[in-house]
Amino acid sequence: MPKPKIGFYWCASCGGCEESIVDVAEAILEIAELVDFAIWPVAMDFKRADVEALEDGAITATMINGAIRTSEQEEMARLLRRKSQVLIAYGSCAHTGGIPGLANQFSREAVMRYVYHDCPTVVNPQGTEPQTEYHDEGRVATLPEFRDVVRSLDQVVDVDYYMPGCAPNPTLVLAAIRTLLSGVLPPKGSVLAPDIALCDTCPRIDTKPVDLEVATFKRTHLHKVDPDVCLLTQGFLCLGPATRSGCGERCIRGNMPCTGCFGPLSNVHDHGAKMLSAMTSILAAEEEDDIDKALEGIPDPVGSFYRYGLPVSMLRRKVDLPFGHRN
Amino acid sequence: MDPIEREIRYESDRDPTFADEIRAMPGCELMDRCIQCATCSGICPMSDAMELTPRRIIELTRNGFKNDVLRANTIWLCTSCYQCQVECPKKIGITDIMYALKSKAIESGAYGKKFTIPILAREFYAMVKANGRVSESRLVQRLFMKTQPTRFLGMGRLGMKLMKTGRFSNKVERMRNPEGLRRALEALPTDGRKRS
Amino acid sequence: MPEDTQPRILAFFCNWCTYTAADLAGVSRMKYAATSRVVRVMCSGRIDPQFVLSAFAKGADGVLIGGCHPGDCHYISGNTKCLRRHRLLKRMLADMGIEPERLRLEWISASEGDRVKTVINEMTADLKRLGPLKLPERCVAWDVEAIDEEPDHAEAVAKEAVHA
Amino acid sequence: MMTELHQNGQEEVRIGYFVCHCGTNIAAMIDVAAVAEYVSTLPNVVVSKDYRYMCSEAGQDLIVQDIKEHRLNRIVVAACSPLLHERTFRTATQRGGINPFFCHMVNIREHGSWVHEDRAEATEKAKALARGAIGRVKYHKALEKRREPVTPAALVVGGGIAGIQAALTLANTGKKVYLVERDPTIGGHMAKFDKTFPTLDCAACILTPKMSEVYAHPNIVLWTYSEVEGIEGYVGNYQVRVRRKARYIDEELCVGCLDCVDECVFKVGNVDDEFNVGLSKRKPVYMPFPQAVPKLVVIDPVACTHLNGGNCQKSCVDACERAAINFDQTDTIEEIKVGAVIVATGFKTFDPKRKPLYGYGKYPNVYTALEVERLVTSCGPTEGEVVCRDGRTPKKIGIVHCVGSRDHQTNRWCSRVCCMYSMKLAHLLHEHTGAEIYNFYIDIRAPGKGYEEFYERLQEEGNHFIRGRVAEITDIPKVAEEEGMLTIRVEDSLAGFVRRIPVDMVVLSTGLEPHADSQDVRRMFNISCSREGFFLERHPKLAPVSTTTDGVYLAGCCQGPKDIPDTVAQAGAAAAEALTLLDTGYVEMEPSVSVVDPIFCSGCKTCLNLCPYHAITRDDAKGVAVINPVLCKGCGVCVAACPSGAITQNLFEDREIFEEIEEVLAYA
Amino acid sequence: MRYAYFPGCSLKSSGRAYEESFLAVCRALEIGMDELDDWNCCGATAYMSVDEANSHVLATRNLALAERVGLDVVVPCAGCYGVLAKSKEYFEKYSSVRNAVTTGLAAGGFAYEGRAQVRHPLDILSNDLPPRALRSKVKKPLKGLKVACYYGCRLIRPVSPFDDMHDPQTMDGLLKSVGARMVEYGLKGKCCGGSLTGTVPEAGLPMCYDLLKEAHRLEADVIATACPLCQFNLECYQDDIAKKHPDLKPMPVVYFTQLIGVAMGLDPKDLGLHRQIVPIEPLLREKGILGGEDAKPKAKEPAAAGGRS
Repeated sequence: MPKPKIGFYWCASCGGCEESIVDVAEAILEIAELVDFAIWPVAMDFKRADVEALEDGAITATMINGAIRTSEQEEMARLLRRKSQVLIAYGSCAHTGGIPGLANQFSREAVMRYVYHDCPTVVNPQGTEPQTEYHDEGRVATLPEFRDVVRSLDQVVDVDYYMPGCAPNPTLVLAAIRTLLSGVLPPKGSVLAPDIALCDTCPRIDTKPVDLEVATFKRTHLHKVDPDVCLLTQGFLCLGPATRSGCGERCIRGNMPCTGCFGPLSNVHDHGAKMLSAMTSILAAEEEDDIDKALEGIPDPVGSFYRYGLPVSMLRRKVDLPFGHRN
Repeated sequence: MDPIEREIRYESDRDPTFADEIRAMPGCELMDRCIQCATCSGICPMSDAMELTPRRIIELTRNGFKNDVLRANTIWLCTSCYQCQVECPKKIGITDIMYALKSKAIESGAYGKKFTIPILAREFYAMVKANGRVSESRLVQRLFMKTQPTRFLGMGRLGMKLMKTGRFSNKVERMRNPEGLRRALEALPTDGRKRS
Repeated sequence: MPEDTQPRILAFFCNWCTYTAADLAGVSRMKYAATSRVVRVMCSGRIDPQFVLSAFAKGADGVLIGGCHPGDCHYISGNTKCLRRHRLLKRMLADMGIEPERLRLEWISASEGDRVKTVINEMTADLKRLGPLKLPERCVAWDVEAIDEEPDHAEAVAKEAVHA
Repeated sequence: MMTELHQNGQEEVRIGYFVCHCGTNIAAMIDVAAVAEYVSTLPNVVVSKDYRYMCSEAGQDLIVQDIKEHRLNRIVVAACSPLLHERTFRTATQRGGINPFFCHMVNIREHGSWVHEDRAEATEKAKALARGAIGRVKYHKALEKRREPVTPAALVVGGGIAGIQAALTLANTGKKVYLVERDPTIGGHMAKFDKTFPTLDCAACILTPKMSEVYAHPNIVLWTYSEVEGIEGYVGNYQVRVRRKARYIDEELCVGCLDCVDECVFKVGNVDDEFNVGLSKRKPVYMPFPQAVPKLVVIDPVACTHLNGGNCQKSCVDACERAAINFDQTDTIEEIKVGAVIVATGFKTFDPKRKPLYGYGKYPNVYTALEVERLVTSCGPTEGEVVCRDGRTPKKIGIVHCVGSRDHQTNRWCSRVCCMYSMKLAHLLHEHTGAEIYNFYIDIRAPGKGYEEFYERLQEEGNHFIRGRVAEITDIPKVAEEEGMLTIRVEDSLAGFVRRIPVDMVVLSTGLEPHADSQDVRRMFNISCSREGFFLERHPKLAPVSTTTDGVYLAGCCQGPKDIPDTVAQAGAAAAEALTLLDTGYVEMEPSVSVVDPIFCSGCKTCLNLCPYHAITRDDAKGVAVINPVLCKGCGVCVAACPSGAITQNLFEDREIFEEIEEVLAYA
Repeated sequence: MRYAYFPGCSLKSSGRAYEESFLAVCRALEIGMDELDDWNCCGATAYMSVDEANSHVLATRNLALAERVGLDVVVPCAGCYGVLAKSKEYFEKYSSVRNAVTTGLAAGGFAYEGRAQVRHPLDILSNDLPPRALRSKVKKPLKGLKVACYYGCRLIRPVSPFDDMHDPQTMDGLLKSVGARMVEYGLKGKCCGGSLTGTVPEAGLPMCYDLLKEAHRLEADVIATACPLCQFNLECYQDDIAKKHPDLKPMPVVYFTQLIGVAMGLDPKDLGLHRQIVPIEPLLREKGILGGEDAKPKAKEPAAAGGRS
């Protein structure tokens, strides 16, 4: 019986998810034994034509990481959807839009202007910007289109499972691959991580007082962080209470507050709004101006609460940004 | 006995817009809250000499009896001491209403030829328009000439004393350049009201 | 649909104070714009910021939260929690391009029926000036971009959505 | 998207929608037929009809029949405010055979037809609200009203006529009553009155029997010179802390013989006698008034030399054969459990110093009405002989109505009783002194039974009634007759001219206003108060003696100015309302409490400190939060804050509210 | 301490003594008073009856001048003070007044945003001076002088930002701190008849008579006022009133600033004492306040700047 085919592909991503697969260390050999790789651009030289040559559903499972920003990424996502039985949104970018999703706060022009003109380190006297077509003596070079909106994978194609995390940690990756290969699949649409928040397994939970109250939110780079005491109790914005566990509390063990990369629990409709509600409710301040003073420690609520999930939030994008035109 | 005049008022005696005109003036908008409690008449120092007490003036004004209101001497005896406005339990601007009625009376000329108070007001107005300031002595002279020449002669003794103590000067008080003020005072639309 | 021109306000009223005040406004036959849709909650502290975002996402042009005056809360301090959430939510919405007039928090006690009338009329006027938010239509337009087959279709829908 | 909404099991949802005409109240402004027609097209809707009076028997029967006939398992009624008839329609739903909480109300009258002027828009709004309700109601679960036992005892705060009447009515039904009064004696303001209008029967004759009945009543625990310090708990289960101020007298031993008062070092009173409103002095050890209940003396720590650290031979101690005086007594705190509270804290009179033009405090012969009550009563400081402060017996007296009332500078409201007690005082003063009495009024308000007749009687007695609000009282004479007199300048608005009336004595009929500490009292009992500061009843017509807080009732002038007949009637009503609570023995609590789902709770402790009722604790073994349903009041604060969405509030679940939002806005 | 100073028309003629004494007292207390450049008449009680909207423009122009020099404006004459204070309040309270004033002033090249405050000498001497500043300057306390302080209407009505509307005490307080004894003057806030004493004397003069009679009844030596119109009515018509009420004895009527000046030992000439119709100097000399030994004119102090127009 031919070995099942596995595919990896990356869209608007930083490559961290690709590395996390290799992080399983020697176990990669065990996987290599069991499967064939149909496509893995970062590691193997597969071309798009090779994938198109396969019949539909030839690939047992494809893990796509990275958000969808360009037309090419949309095409590849649709192509791999057709070609795969199981499509997994791998990592925060594919799962909830990830860090690239934060660009939904800026218009396409603003992004272009900054990257190709205003950025202090860019030297671009001619002011060239990427064009979708370029003619040079009869020859035409094309580039994919740079869309206005960053979207998560499931906003473009139908997704079977989600592997949360920025990037997902090796233990969960291995567990996922083994369950996939075992053929006993969880219900469609499941998030392949425990449906319980970090505090459940956080080593510092006992240092968290019963009469929890935050006087004012503090920035981690301005204060000394006590390595033993619950970070939220110290006044740092730790989003552990509102984020799925399964990551092994690696940030907290690194003495930094959780930033919510594993995404919301299943009962939550909008991760950012829920985090905001939880974190502000426990403030000690009662009057309006005291509350505002205590919240000065959260200068950028969108950045803090939608760090990995702006595209899948209810508002999705800064509402007054222009869209729908060709460059 | 004087010849019988009808005292009854028909609705046609009412001026329908009169109340609204007064109500539109700043300070006069709360007229309708009046419960006719008569505190204003009680506190008004001049009410013992008034043909219509302030309370009746408010009642007649809000019902539009323009002629009755403007013919009475009440509005002229009001020295704008504001006691009624301060004591009114319903915070009605009674003194502001009296001022509004005075300007209505001057506008419609509803007063006797020789009646001193409106004449003083118009003389005052004219002098401010001309010089931007008022010269008291000249104002008093012009007033008495126009209304009660005999009384002016009687004031002679007082006049002498004032002159001796330097409190009566014939100098015309005038602004350096009343131009700016004159333009300011003409800027507002007079909406047809006579400003004589 | 006459509905289009009128802004739509989703109002979360606390049962003990603002909802009762709105009833009082009704009993006193006060008149105000028919633009508000009231969702009753037991306390303004029950209003989850997710409800506010959901209201905007599902097409509301404005959200009004009504609660008891500080010190009057039937549950002692529910309104204080509401105020804490509101202060940061207001800032976050501003960062997401939603004008401040679209989310309003008002403390209205059970005897202030006229306040309900004034606030709703004021908010209706503000929202008429700002124009409709139309978030559902914008979302559709944002996703249309992905369907490559008919680019001009994408443009048409986008235009229509925004300038409707 | 990826969140799974918990479907409500597989049971098919069959909704019945009923929109009410409410006569023309709704139908006049909302096209109810069109709404019913539209709703019939919505999913899960089996029955959709409009009816003229849904809350009538026939309307309710309609629901019952339709449930049976069409096997309905959800009911939506679009009519008036749920605060009014939610209970009615839930009972009807239950009579139809399904759980009452499968019924949901939509408010299209108070929030709809009554407040909108555009029929089309009001109808659109009704359709949108209907669609929201239809969406929401499918998630409703079967719930049971929780029953909590009720402590069969009541607390009555305030020992005036209102508190006395309420306490007696309750105690006579066998219930235990704690009556707490701030002053050393009960009786309140009424004890200070001589006669009462309109029948002129003597206040003491009708009050003192009730006071002694209270003292003797086996079911009433009477705590005077005491104040409520704190109250915790909820309807049926209030824990109350009462501070019993030290009397420095042993209540068991003292028999009120007043020997100690006679022997006190102060031969003459050294402080103002509060009971006689300052007209006379009293000693540091005193009995408020002869018929005081309880019949005990009390030592005033402020006035007593010994208690102020001075040295005094304490002749009072020697004088008391029963050694009842005990200077070491300290305040004690009593803890009691009660099921209901009746707040009857009464009123205070307006301080006429706030109207300086009336000259109270500047001219000696200007009195307040309460002072005159004490002057004319036989057991008053002057034994009923009306003598002014400057010694003269008044021959002409002016009574000024509406002092402080109907006045935007001070109190905007009419205090309702001043016209009547002014007439009563006019009668008594005329009777005692034969003086000529002038009443200066704005409007004579004599609405009660026998009140107009009393007014007629006063007129026939020759009292002058001058319609005009007194602006100013002065002692500066303008004409000879005004020498040495107080002149009242007023416009006799019926005659149409201003008059100056010289009088010997002026009585200021001061209005009624809330106590200075009414805000603190209101916060303690968690009730709200109107803009003026009077406590707010739940509904002026439908629930005039209860408050928005279950188990707390109002009686007497603390709810608004009223005369004694109304106060006694209201006290009886408050007692009856409290009785229904105490007698049923249990109270049905709304099931809208919150519940933690241990599967999703990460034990993150966010919710624990948010609950003002300390209803949430953490089970450290399992590492999850647990809500005590008895303490939970169902505010939902923890639900909105729970970062995992692990807490749900019955009747206000997240999925229900999200669905309502989506459907209301999906309409158009 | 520096203020803009609005004299008003009366202080340049019948009320010159008020201006002289006020400026003398301010100089002695080192309070800077810069007369508003090219001020205009406030409109008093007359202008308002003719043209209500423009009366506010007229009054507020002076406030615009004060705003231009960035100082609060001090208005000694109670009449002018009442008009300016009321215009300022109605400017803030009524949009119709605000629009009229803004358009009117703009046409005249002026602008007023409501920053300049309207103050009165009684206010700044009672509240702005350091506590013992006035008392320390007293050389001749007014011992034995019984004063009836008369406030009149416009100082305390319809707006009364610095004193109690029903029982004003600032003038009493100031004169008490310079040694005078006060009488309980019940009519301190009653009207003096205003312009009626001139236009309708049979209605106006009885008002003055009541005030004078009450002062005599309380055995006051002098009535102190803060308004040139009240001073004129009470002092100059005493002869007319005496025709109808022969029992009326002469009663000196002065400005409170004159009394303060006397207590500070300033030159009577600078205080305009010589401008009295009913003389005050004999009374003061009799009380030993204007001392016998320096009854002769003292060596002239440096010519008093300003004030003398």
